[in-house]
Amino acid sequence: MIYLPRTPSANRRTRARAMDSFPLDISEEHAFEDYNDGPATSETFIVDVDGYEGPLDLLLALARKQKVDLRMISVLDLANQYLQFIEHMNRNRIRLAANYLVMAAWLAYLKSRLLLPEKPTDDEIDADELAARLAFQLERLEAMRKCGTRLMASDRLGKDFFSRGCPEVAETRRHVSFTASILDLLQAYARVRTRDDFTPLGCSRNHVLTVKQALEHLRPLFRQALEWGNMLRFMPRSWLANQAHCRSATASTFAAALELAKRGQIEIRQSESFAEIQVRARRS
Amino acid sequence: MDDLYQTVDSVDCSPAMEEQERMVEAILFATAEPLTVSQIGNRMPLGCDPVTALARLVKRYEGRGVRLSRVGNSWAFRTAADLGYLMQTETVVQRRLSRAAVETLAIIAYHQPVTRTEIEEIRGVTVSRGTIDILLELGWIKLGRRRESPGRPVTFVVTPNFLDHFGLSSTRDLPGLKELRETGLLSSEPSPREDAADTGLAPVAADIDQHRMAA
Amino acid sequence: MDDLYQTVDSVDCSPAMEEQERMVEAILFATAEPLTVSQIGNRMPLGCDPVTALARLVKRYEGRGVRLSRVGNSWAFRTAADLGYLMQTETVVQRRLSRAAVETLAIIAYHQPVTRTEIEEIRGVTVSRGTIDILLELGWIKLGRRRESPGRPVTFVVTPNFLDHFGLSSTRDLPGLKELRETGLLSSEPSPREDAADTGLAPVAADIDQHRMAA
Repeated sequence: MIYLPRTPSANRRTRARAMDSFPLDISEEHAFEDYNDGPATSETFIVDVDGYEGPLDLLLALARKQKVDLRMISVLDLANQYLQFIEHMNRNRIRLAANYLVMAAWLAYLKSRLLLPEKPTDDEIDADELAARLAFQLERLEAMRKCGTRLMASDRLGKDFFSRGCPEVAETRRHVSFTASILDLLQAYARVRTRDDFTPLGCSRNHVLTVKQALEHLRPLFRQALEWGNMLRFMPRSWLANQAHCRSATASTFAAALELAKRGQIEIRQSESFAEIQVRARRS
Repeated sequence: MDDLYQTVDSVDCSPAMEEQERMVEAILFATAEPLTVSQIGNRMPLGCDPVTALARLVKRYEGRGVRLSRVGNSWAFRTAADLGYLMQTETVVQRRLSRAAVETLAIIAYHQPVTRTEIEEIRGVTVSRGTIDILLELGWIKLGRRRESPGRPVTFVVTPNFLDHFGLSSTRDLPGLKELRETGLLSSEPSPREDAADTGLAPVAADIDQHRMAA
Repeated sequence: MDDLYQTVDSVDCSPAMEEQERMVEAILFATAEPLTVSQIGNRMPLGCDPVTALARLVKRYEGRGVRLSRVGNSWAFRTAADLGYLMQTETVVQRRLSRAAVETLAIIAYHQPVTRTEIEEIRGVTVSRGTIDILLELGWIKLGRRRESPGRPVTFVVTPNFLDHFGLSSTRDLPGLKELRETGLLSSEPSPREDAADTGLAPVAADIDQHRMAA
């Protein structure tokens, strides 16, 4: 529905009494322009807001006015009425969309063909056939229009019949099924056993004091070292007997001391290269 | 009604038909959307026959306040249309469709699959994008197969949703479809006038002749 | 059933009870919430008797796939309790067994009966409870006899189900380490310590080899 813009003069009366017989619809904004010209005239400008939708629609409206079965329609009368209408609009300086004019031209042609009893040339279609085709188009449009109306008026979901108001949500149960193939199984076993085969690559840890172990050993001792003292004094006693153990312990203890210094728990000093490394607890 | 209570053969492990009917009833009662036969079947135990169960259920609900309706390939329980007046609280405000949209919908439903050009030919005006959009948005139409003609234009068809909304079991049940077909109004050309006298178009020609003479 | 089709007195303007039953049926079907008797009554035409209509409807749905049930003071259609399982849709998600689980399973298959500690020794990592649980749940392993050693630990063995799934007639058909190597499944270079004599697993492996030889 297109409502025309309102002008101050409500219930605007413009020209075109003939409009009474042409309930004018404004279907598309560009369909009829300049309708607002010369509002001074006193005649009613009737605007049927339901709107014609193109020339075929207008023709159908005109055909209905013949008040006969569409199959009994006089195409010639119809053409005349359409042309009259167009002329009327032109007289009132209402500009019509191009497709209305194209239809007018075609109907004028059809009219002349129908009226002139001359035989059509070979490449021309019989005028009666053209007329029949137009009648068919009108009838078909009318039929579709009726079908649409009938459809809309039929029983409809949510208006006349209803679906279940409280559907129960079907619960989706996810069922996880695990799969493994025999290949997976064999490869897994191979993998496990291969890992076994490679364990000897790891070096034996029997002769190594880990930094972690050294840290655990040193932490409580260092806390009590309030005065500077040789770091080596803090090494675990049991690791001193064996040469290899002693070397590992020295390295680990040094690394652990550095770590503790980094954490700000102790301080380290060495007066010169290869001199004794001294440590003490950090004073707060 | 005794036949409903038939028991299954001991060799047959599928549930009794009476039981299957109950299952279909429960499954369809629980959903608002129509379910296809295979969707129903998938939820039933193996060896069930949803088609038979459905047919029996349709019968059982005949004339009741709730009916079992077929919607295309699917099935759904719907309240009887004559009781619609009781459901004011449930009534969904229907969006008013423009005349163009209603006509376009009718053309798609009765002529499907139909191309945009064909719709325009029938209506005599171009179809605005918005019209198709609204119908698509409502879920009443969808794209069909492309037409195997130059340009391979897309076609439009109505959806199961459309059938559901308008309470149709299939597009064959569209009101007046048969008459339209018989009168040739669903073809793209007027019916051939071999003998003009016996077609509805004859009067047109006769009328024209009169004019011609008058002129 | 004839009494259902009673007609109303001409003086009585209320609908026939049969009709009222249909109304209640439709109303309760379409409503989103359970309704009280008075709510139902309010929706029906004047002069209706929702209590009787409800009672008849309850009876009608007795034993059906859906039931008319009382929810507090209200009424609603509900799926029959015995059909609740139909309201579940099952989706089966295939998931690959985790690496840990496959390895554990392989170890059990090759070394059964095997204790958890032994599995851990072979894998070099602890075996989580979840891994064992998944295998138990799949029915691929089960508890074997307790080992007659300190603490009498439980052992695990594979099940016929396992053999079935992997298409084996016996665990003895599983290829040995050497064969695995030969078939390229075990890509590592043969280790110089072929017999792994210093692991606690040697006896078990030897045991399997014996079995294999016996077979």
